[in-house]
Amino acid sequence: MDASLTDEQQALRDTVARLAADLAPQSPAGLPPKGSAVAEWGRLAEMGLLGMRIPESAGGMPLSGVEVVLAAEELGKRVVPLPFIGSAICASGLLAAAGASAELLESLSSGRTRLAPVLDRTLARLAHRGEPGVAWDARGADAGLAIERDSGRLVAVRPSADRLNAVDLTRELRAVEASAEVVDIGDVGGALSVDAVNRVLALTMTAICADLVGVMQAALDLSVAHVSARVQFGVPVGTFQAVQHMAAEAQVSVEAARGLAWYAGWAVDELDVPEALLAARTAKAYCSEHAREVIEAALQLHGGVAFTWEHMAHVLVRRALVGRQTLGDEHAQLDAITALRSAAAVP
Amino acid sequence: MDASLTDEQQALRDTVARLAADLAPQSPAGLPPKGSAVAEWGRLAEMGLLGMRIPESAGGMPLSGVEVVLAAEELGKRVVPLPFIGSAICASGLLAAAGASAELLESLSSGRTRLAPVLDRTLARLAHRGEPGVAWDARGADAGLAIERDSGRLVAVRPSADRLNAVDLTRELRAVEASAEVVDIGDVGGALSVDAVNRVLALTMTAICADLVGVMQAALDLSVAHVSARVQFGVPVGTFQAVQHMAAEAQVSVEAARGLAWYAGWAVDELDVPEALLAARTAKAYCSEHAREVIEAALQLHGGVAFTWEHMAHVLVRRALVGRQTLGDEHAQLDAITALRSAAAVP
Amino acid sequence: MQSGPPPAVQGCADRHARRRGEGLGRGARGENQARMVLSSRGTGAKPRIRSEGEHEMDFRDSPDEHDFRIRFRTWLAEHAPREAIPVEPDARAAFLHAWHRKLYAAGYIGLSFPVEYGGRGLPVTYEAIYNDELGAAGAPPGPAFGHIANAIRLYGSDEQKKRHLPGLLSSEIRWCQGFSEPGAGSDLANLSTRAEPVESNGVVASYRITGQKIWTSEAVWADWCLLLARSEPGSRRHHGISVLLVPMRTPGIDCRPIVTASGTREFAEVFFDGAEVDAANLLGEPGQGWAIAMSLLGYERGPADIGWVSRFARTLRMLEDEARAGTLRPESTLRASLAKAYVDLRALQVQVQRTLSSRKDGSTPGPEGSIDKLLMTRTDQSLHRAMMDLRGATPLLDDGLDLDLYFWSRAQSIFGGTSQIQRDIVAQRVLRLPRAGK
Amino acid sequence: MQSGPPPAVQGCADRHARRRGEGLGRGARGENQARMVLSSRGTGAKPRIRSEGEHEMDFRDSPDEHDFRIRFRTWLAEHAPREAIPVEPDARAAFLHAWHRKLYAAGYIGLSFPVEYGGRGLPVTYEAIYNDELGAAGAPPGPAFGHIANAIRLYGSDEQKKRHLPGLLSSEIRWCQGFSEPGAGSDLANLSTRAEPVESNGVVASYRITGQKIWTSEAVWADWCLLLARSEPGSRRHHGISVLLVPMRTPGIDCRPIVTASGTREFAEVFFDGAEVDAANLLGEPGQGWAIAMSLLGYERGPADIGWVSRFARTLRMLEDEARAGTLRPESTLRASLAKAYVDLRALQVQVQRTLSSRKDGSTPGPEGSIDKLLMTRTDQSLHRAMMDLRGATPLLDDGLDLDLYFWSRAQSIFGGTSQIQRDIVAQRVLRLPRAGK
Repeated sequence: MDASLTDEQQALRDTVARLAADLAPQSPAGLPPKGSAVAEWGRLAEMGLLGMRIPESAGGMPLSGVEVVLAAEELGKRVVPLPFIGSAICASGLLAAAGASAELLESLSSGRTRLAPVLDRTLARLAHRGEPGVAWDARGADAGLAIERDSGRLVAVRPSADRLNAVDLTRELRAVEASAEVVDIGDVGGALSVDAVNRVLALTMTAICADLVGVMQAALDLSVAHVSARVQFGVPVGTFQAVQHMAAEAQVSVEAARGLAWYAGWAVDELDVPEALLAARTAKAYCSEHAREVIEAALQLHGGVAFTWEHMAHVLVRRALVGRQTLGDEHAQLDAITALRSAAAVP
Repeated sequence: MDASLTDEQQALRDTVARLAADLAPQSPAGLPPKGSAVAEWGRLAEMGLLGMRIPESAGGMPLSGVEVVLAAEELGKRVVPLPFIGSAICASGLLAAAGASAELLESLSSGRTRLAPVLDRTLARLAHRGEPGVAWDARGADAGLAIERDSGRLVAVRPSADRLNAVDLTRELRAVEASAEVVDIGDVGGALSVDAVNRVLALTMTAICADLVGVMQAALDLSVAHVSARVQFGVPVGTFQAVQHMAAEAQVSVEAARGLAWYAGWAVDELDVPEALLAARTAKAYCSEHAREVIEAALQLHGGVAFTWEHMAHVLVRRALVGRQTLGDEHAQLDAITALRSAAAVP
Repeated sequence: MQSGPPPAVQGCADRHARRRGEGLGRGARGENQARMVLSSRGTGAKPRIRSEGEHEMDFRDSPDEHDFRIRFRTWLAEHAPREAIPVEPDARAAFLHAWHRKLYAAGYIGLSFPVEYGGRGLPVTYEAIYNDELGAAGAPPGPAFGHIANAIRLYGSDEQKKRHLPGLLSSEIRWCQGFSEPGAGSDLANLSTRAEPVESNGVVASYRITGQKIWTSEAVWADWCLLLARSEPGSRRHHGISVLLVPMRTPGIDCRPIVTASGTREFAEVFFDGAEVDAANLLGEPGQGWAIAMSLLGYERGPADIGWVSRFARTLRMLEDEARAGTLRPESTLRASLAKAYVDLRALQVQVQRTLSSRKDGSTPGPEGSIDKLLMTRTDQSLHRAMMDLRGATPLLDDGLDLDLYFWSRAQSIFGGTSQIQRDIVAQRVLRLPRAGK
Repeated sequence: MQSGPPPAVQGCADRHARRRGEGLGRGARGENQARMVLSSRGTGAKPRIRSEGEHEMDFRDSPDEHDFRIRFRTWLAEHAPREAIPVEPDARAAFLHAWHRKLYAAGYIGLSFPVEYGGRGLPVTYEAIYNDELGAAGAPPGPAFGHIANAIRLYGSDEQKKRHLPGLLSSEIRWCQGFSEPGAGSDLANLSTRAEPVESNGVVASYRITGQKIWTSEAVWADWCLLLARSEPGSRRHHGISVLLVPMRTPGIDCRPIVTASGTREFAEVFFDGAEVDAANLLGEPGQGWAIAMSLLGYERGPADIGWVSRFARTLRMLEDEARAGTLRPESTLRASLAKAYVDLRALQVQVQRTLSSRKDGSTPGPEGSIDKLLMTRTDQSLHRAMMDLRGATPLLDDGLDLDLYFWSRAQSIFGGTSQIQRDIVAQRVLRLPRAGK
């Protein structure tokens, strides 16, 4: 058993961190407008981040779930407004599992094509074609990716022209109507088994967990900097015990959330689907609950300034709220875990 | 609308407080052993506290639910080991509502007879005769009082000779077997309607709420005294902000809990049964949840010393834990309230 | 040895007997069914009637209170706007302003204020009824100026009260409150805005104001500002501070809206660059500013004084309707969350009733007000968390009122004094815990 | 302009490719089914095997670890006592003592300690496996002396290690730890127990100990005490403190049991009245006591070092069995509470795995250990609250182990340093927040 990162993994994390710092909006005013594709997508391709879940035979360079988690945390920490999870992890993962054409997969890993998974309107699960949905993490997406109810095959659909007024300012969500037009994006492969879909969903959930860990860490870092600098009553507010304890509790939550995300990232490539899914749901339950706790603590630690549009705090809050909900928050996960655990065989 | 006490009510509270201080165990070593009847029962009778819910025609001196609440809080605060709620409120209330003989009621109000309601083994509801139960608040009780399933009449039964090893050191609980012998205690009156039973239960629940408020207040008072006196790092620990904030939050809970208990005590005599019951359940949900929060905070505020047998803290914890559970803790009440509220007519 | 119960117990018993004799109270025998005529609605705020007369704990309305409640309820049913509150800031402000003027015109604002100053001269408990009904009707929020109005009522000269209160209560004249500064948030005593006395013939004729205020709500629409400033040059902490009533159109005042996290613009930064106001606009005495500020904050922290309770009741009522319609999420950990919100709201409502009852004699909020503020914050935050959870993706797909309410609920533990400050107050001034360094 | 991915990414990809080439990892195509043979049990601690060889993040057991796990599991199935742990204090202590000796004799204690001192010389991660299996088997808790043993391992002379560690690990010799005093709880540096150096021919020959210790666990059964005392007369705070290894049968030591809130008697007050010990019993250097104490507390706070994780797993496992049997309460707010406890426990287990992995190189716990302690406390307290809630009246009608576990869970935020102290440490030493007065 070894629950620590390798030197390469640490180096990968640092590399992605530098890229994320480059791509990070420095203030809410610096956020790309809704509908803007953000050209920096190519830089993720150059770094190999878009082919992480695409076979080498199709131009990808497979990396493990742990690396996905490390990259997603760094991108989340800088609220990078690019669809890494939606296109490079979820959509690419689904297409790779379905055996899509090398050409299509290569256009994803190279950054020429972006696809967004279509979730149902509760954001809780993948949508079937023909039901109203939401193209999730759809910035610059050429199409949404839904599942045909009968055949179990993937199908690309065109999101509605009207953009949703979703609360996340960094991750774009677009409406997909029940009558959404099918788009030809090439050979999307064959039918997906339930297991295959679940393994991709487990990794997607886990990547969202890592994104939430990044957001929590950013919220905590901002808070620590703020309370160290902000003076009231003649002292930095960070000297008050109530302030220190709030920050300390947030630190505990962030560490524990990170551990569960690492474990789930490892499990997705190493364990059977039911176990990988349990690991992902466990992480998602924890990260969803604690992401909200931590961002709420960060708002409190900042005081009034966090409630201004110009401050990054609300950008973090908004990303966390949508991340919580996507593929199920703690309420949904706990019910699912209850079902999984009570079905478990007892020796 | 006037939510404040009258001068008489304040005087009554002070009077009961003085009596309770007299009857209070000063330390765990001063607690009466299990099975001891505690002779001071007569002093409650002298003060009129045993006839609060018995008609004047039967030797009682009826007082309102608010007065019951005031008395119960003071007795709870001093963890007085006498069955005020069990015998004087619940059992007497049931018998009065059933139209029991004046002779029986008078023997209750004078303190000659003590009766304990029999609850089911989950402590959640009144037990029917013939099911295993618990005679609740049974110190010195001559018999337990259960309900005949078919007739809806009260029936006195004999608790088992074996005493339960219950955690509350002040309020005695005794097992009642399914085959418990029926005891003749005189004319117990006729059939009780569901409404009549529910009104008595509403008051009993409310009195337990008031008892919990008293326990919370005692826990907070002890904590404030301790942290003001205990010196660590060269200062009273009560100067630390983390300590102050824990105490302040406890104070908020105690005040809010007290308000809901007052309201429920008022409601039991003034509103229709469903509303009186909703008020009681609302108070019980709040008091059950916050009693635990407050006693846990008190343990923390005391540090190690609270975990010694000699300290009163665990006596408070034990009384609170059983009070929480009796007639339903917050989990039970919230489900019941959900049912009551969702059934409510909407204009 | 004593025989018979003590006088206090006997007194309570006599009263209880009288009450039952009068046919009041329901007791175990179900007396007096006829008086309970009105059906339950909203959050359980069933109107109840009690007899006038001697003081007695009674959560039921007196006949006069009951008449008022029914009149207001009937009026609301007819006049409360049914349309959604506009989202665009100016439209929103105009909409609410019109609503507040309408409420005043119908006689429902300033209930506990003296008639001579435009109020209704009613006991302070009527404010609770007003809050109940406003919330139960799902009406838009009422005006939130109780704290400013009470500061003027308590500290103003008769002339100031006559001049300002009627227009304030009627919403004809709009007010804002200039307290917080960039360097004085939780630490209000650190304020640095100066109001330099300008003497003429040896008397202070005016004050010249220089400095910056922040988080001034409604400042962009306000006609007047109740301003806290340092009037004694060189003074420190809570000494040498005064309150001035400042016309917002005074030259040298510049107002820049703050866009909030949810995109609204009800707050502003207000810059004072030598703005000069007449010395007659001093509220209270020179140097009395800190006392006035503390008194005002006591009201601002009150759940009823600026109408929070009614807003929560409105949200809960809407959620309960949605629950009945089956549109909320079904997860097991959410199933009891409305019952929980109901319990929390009832705790707050009863606390408000107790606090207002204790203020019937005209007393003003003390440090105990911080208990109410903390309780209100708990209720606000748990209610709006539950709202977000129960509505699931819906508020996330449409950035609007729900997110705004959620942000407000988080800000509840900051504005009017952070929860940390409130807990300090409760610990040190209510529980009398020792202070550090003393 | 760069072509191809950066070396770090390429490095990870190469490793991943190698791993898949070796038939390890399952990937989307379900390779390597054959290696996953063991069924799930307990709290999800499914044994997993990984290849030996280069370092790599892998929560699966190495083949050696796997063998150890299976061996221990098999042994536990046969040897773990099935009877309930006795409630009576002396019987309980004797029962556990016998169990600990049995565990040692079978080779399962002191796993990460050097062989020469009676340990097994295994990597520290074996402690996690031991904890997993002990908990999953529902076996009685193992010995909780890891912190004492590590202090002797790290600071003892070779002679002291050889003399004391084998007997300690085997439970032949029983130890207690004399730290807390009536006036030195959270503020340990305030300790006043004196160990006066007694010189003979100009060298310190012995120490004469006077003072009182409190909350000394297992003191009544202990043969030795690891004692913290002030050895430099007149010293203050954390200066001038030393650690002595004191035989409990030394004249001048009096031990009075403390009866706890749940009626148990595992703690004692220990009174020292001039008890004299040989100077050879000094651990480390004179004046090094504070450093040793901090190091020891780092271990005491570790969830694995004294076996807490396994106890929680045991409780959860029992509750899950009861849930399947349908004997727990059904209220909606309780329905997901075991799932919640499972999530919390997994968070703790993974945290322990990460912490132990970071200690594989022999490094000792730092201030980050306070994070683990706080996480453990959360898990402990929420788990045992859930236990009490789910079992309802049952633990209330029979004063016994459940109430004891509940009290222990509340004490978890006190012993080994209160949660307030832990949060101070995390804030100031991990997050580097400024300290008051600096």
